[in-house]
Amino acid sequence: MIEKERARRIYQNMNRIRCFEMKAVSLFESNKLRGSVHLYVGEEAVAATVCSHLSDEDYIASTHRGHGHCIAKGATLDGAMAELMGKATGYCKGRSGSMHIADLSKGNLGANAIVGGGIPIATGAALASKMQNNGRVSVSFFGDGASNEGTFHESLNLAAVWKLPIIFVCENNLYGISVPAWQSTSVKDISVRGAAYGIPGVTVDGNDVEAIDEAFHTAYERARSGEGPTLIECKTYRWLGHWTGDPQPYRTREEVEEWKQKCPIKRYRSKLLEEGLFTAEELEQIEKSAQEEADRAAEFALSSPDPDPASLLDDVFYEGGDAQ
Amino acid sequence: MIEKERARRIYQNMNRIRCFEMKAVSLFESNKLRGSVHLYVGEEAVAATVCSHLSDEDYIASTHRGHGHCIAKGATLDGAMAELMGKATGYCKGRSGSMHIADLSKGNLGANAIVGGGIPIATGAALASKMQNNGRVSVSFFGDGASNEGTFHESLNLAAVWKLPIIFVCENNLYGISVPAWQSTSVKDISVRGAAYGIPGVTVDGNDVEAIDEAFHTAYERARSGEGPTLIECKTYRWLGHWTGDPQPYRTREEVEEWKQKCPIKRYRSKLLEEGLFTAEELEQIEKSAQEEADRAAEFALSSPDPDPASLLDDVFYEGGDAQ
Amino acid sequence: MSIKTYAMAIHDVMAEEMRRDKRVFIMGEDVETLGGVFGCTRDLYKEFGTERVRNTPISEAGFVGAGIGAACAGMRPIVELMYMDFTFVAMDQLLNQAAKTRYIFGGNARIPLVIRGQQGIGRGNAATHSQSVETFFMHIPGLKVACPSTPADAAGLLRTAIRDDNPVMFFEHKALYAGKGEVPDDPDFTIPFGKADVKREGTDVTIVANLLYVGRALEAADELAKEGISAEVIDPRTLVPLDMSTITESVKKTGRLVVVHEAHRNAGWGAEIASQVTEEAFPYLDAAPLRLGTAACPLPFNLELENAATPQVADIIKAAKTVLYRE
Amino acid sequence: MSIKTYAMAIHDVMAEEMRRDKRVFIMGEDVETLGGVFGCTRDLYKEFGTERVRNTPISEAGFVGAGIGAACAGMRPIVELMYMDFTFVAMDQLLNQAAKTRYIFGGNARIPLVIRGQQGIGRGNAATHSQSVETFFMHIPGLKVACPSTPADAAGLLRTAIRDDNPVMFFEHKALYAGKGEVPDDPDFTIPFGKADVKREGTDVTIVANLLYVGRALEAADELAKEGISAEVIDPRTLVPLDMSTITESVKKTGRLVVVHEAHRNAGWGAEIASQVTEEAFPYLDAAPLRLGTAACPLPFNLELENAATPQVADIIKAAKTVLYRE
Ligand SMILES: Cc1ncc(C[n+]2csc(CCOP(=O)(O)OP(=O)(O)O)c2C)c(N)n1
Ligand SMILES: Cc1ncc(C[n+]2csc(CCOP(=O)(O)OP(=O)(O)O)c2C)c(N)n1
Ligand SMILES: [Mg+2]
Ligand SMILES: [Mg+2]
Repeated sequence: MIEKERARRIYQNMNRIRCFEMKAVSLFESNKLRGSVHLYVGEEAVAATVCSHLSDEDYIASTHRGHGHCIAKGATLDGAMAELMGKATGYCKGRSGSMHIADLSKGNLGANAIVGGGIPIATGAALASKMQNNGRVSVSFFGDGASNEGTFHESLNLAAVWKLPIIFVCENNLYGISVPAWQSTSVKDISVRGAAYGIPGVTVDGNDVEAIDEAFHTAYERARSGEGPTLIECKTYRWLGHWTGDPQPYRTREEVEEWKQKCPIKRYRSKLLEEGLFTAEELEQIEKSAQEEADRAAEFALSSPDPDPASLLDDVFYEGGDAQ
Repeated sequence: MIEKERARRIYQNMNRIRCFEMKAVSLFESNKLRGSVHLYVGEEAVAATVCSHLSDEDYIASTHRGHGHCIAKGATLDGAMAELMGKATGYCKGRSGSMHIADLSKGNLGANAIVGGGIPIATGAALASKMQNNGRVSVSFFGDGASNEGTFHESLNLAAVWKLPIIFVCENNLYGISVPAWQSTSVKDISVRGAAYGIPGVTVDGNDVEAIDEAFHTAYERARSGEGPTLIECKTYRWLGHWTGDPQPYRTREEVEEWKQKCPIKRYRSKLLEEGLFTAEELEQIEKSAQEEADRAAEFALSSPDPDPASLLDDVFYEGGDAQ
Repeated sequence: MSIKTYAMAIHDVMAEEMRRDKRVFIMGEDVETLGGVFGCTRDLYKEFGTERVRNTPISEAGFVGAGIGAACAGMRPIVELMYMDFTFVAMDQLLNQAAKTRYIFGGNARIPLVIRGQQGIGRGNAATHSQSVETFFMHIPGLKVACPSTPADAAGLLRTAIRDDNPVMFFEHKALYAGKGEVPDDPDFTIPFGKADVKREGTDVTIVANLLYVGRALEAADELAKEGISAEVIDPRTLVPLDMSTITESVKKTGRLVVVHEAHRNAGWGAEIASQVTEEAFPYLDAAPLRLGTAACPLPFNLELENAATPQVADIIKAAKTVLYRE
Repeated sequence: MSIKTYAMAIHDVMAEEMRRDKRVFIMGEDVETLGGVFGCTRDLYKEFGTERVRNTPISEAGFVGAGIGAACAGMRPIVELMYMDFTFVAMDQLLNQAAKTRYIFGGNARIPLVIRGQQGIGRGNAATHSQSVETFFMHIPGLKVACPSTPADAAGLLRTAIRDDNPVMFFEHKALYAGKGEVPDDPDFTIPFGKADVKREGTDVTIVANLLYVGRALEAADELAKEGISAEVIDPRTLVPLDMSTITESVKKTGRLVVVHEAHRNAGWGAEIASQVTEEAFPYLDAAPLRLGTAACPLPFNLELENAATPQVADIIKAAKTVLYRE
């Protein structure tokens, strides 16, 4: 059983992510928000549970589907929503949008719009932690589709030979856009690929907070004790289209409905009530405040200014000298 | 036991490769030959045995260490040596040298100076064979070091999901230049990586013709019958430096000596005599004519003209129209 | 003639060529049931099956390389890259393998391979999904480079690309897909590579542009006309081979050159054109050629910033006036 | 001052900087016991251990990306690429990740990362191991680009690169490694980026060259002097940032420009220099700027062909005379 404070954080973050994303959808649909926005709805258990183990000093590298990781790793919904809307008050001053959102101050090395692009970067952060012997751990999130990119292979091998403190978390939501995993990925359980690097590989139900928690706990301890990386595959499902307006010819309505029945938030809610860790009122309070926070974030973002076009060429390079 | 004619071809080709390479070394040392020349001495059993199964219609894609594959796949020593010397009579008109030597007329898709660069190309040739349903098989040769490149991963996954008629032959000579496999490669037996693609992976003694033959035979049948790829790892050893003049600080003289005792040619020679398949005289004849062929090739190359500088811009593009 | 969108023109040529030649096939991410993220392969799998309209794993180096191998082995693959920015993950297969194979094999290989996909701004895709990367493929020899700006050019150039026995990089533009235009119905309609298109004749200044910027250059020319300035607008259509003579002749006539592209200005292909024109028509030049291109920063997500980063019609007008000393 | 080879200058600066700052470390293929294929890290592992002089698997995208991550997390990695041609297998990590991260993170990241290695002709390495690829990194913004032509420049620029808080592409040349020259002993000797070096003053023609071609340009200048032609030779030393004012001022004085580099001529960085000079100094130009670079074919193995493909001293002389109308 997960400790109460962490359980609260997990449940809070799942709800914050869900509310944030549904808000983003409605802003998109009313043309207040544009661009490529990849939604995490249905997969919240993974980010919320994994990040509940991490401190601000630990690193994550995320994906094109990055809001969930960003929020769970400590972002405010205000800054995140403002970034999605390209506002000056966003985490990246409106330059990154949804696909590249990052908050380095919380150890988030960024969403990454290049599939597989963030895996080597997370690996490098883990290398730094090992060399600095500072006990920090890195988590590399990526999808089932990404596990077929060369960077996946190169990074897992590097991390394994160097015994780096990193956990590779594959969010297998059964599709890469329209391509079902069976059509693109030569193994049913991506976790078996751990064997190719001599590291543990484990598959868990990615909609089950406690299953993720257990697997991640083991991997985290392994990483911290210098034994090296672990590959954890979380089987889950993306409820919404790959993009807003995706006609989704590649899957049936029934399949989607079935997975909605497996809602990770509802599921954990029942669990928490069952365990008697929280009362229904407490949980409703959490849900309500998540919703309020998302509403406020939308207002914040809507009322925020655009970046000044005169700032266009700022920050291409750091202008200071040697940082030492 | 291997059929007599194929056994002869294997023994011949091992000797042809050895004599060719030793000749190249001596030409290099007398400044008649320049550039990057990566020698295959000690590893001849792999190319000779694998290619003994292939017809001119089957494809191979080779590596920077490509003379052995080129010769075993049917190249004349004349054309190969002329190419190493950059002569107009070489397989590639002197443009490729050792590192990119190719002979498409024999199904050799080329040496490839980019480590891992040829693996996707061999995979594509296999895709063509499958689509054309012509029964051809592809072989992708690569080293232990190359098995850590992203292209290895992407190609094996592609070949597995598409069930392509291809055999991936990893020549594990224990080093990638100076880096021992244990330092760069997260698994002891690279063949275990087959599991990451749901395909068979097998490790054999790469200095043992019959062991290679058996594994390759199975893989070849599997490929031909539409069941898809196999990964075969051949453990072997490079006798000479990675380049001529390599100081080899990364390995001991003893280690090299030990492996020279395991000479694949001597070993197969004993085997053939033991089995009574050939007489000593017959084998000596094969050895002698290999040597003569190499000597003649050197003369041929030495007396061949350089390409005409006026041809510099020829062949960048094919100038004809639609090939149909 | 039929009226088609740019996307449909591409779609139809692929279908026609696949009907004509069974060696032609398509592979790429999401090309099957989804019909490609931009719809260029919509429903093709229904007619041609999923062997010839083949979904790939997300493994660009792998399947670009597979395209090379398949081309060497007698097929004529069309490889779709969802965004041409993803050439970066397949760069070795493109620049070291596809581009060089024929030459370094002594001419003993033909690689009838088309790598096509879209690039550019227009959908708020930000830094890694909005780049214009055609210049790279001009710098390293061995690949042909086509950049259609209209539905007809898309059709004619794509058919030429598919029938060419060399590797062709085919750059579409996301913001052009929905645009409509007339496309010849002739199933053999091709546009030869290396033949620039004079989109508008003029006498005062030559404007060279490609892809999205052909339209913007034409808009600028309309505005300039109102002020009595006659601009000639040229679309090179292919950068390799490059029809310099049409451009140079034009500048000999006008004495002034502006090149505008969405690729970054710095070391972009405009510099090559400007340099060649200067070399070949120096005595005719009344002003230094000017180049416009994307600013020296990654493309920002925010739309105002994106506009500030990329050349606008007003910038083209201003550049034209500058070379005419009318400012 | 000490006399050092170019390779030793690089070696020593890395050693000194690793002593000075424990965040600095080296990773790359064969950098440990072998000391790098070109000897630049020889024996460094003995002093600094194999954690800080770290052999990598042959996984360039992986370890270049790891360099980015390590830099974000407080280290200052020096990543050696054995050949800069191998940037192609790591291009996404270089151009989409390293180059863009700071900007798209709203300035909230620093990436003190040096990617160094050698390129160019000189060892018969043929098409995939002899290219000069610096132009690519000038086109996509976000990376600094240094190209030292002497041991002192190698030392001074590399120290600047290591101390810079931005990603730097550091291009060495294989044919320069054995060359010797004076190098200051000052452990803080740096050469600022963005400051061209006038290697030789002259009044008749400006020749801009980098890496191996600085020496060839100087040879050409010697020959030209014999014929009474006074050539000014300028090495830009860094392409990003680029010291255009030194070049433009020179051309304002001489009225003539030749740019010569080993990168392919077509869409090479010489076009950018020629274009900028034309834009900024048009009234001063007495002739069209000329550019020399490698021909539009892959680099052939055969030495005579390689020579035919690359600019020779005689070609530089000829170009200088052409812009002086002395031919
Ligand atoms: C290198 C690269 N190739 C392709 C794409 C286009 N693309 C964006 S998301 C996506 C699917 C990714 O699938 P997966 O890794 O399973 O993540 P999911 O979207 O399912 O979360 C693709 C193909 C990309 N962004 N980068
Ligand atoms: C992409 C790439 N990286 C690095 C190199 C440099 N290189 C040439 S051979 C070699 C070692 C290859 O090792 P392995 O694959 O084991 O083959 P072997 O040389 O042992 O036969 C390396 C690193 C290269 N040619 N290409
Ligand atoms: Mg997925
Ligand atoms: Mg090896």
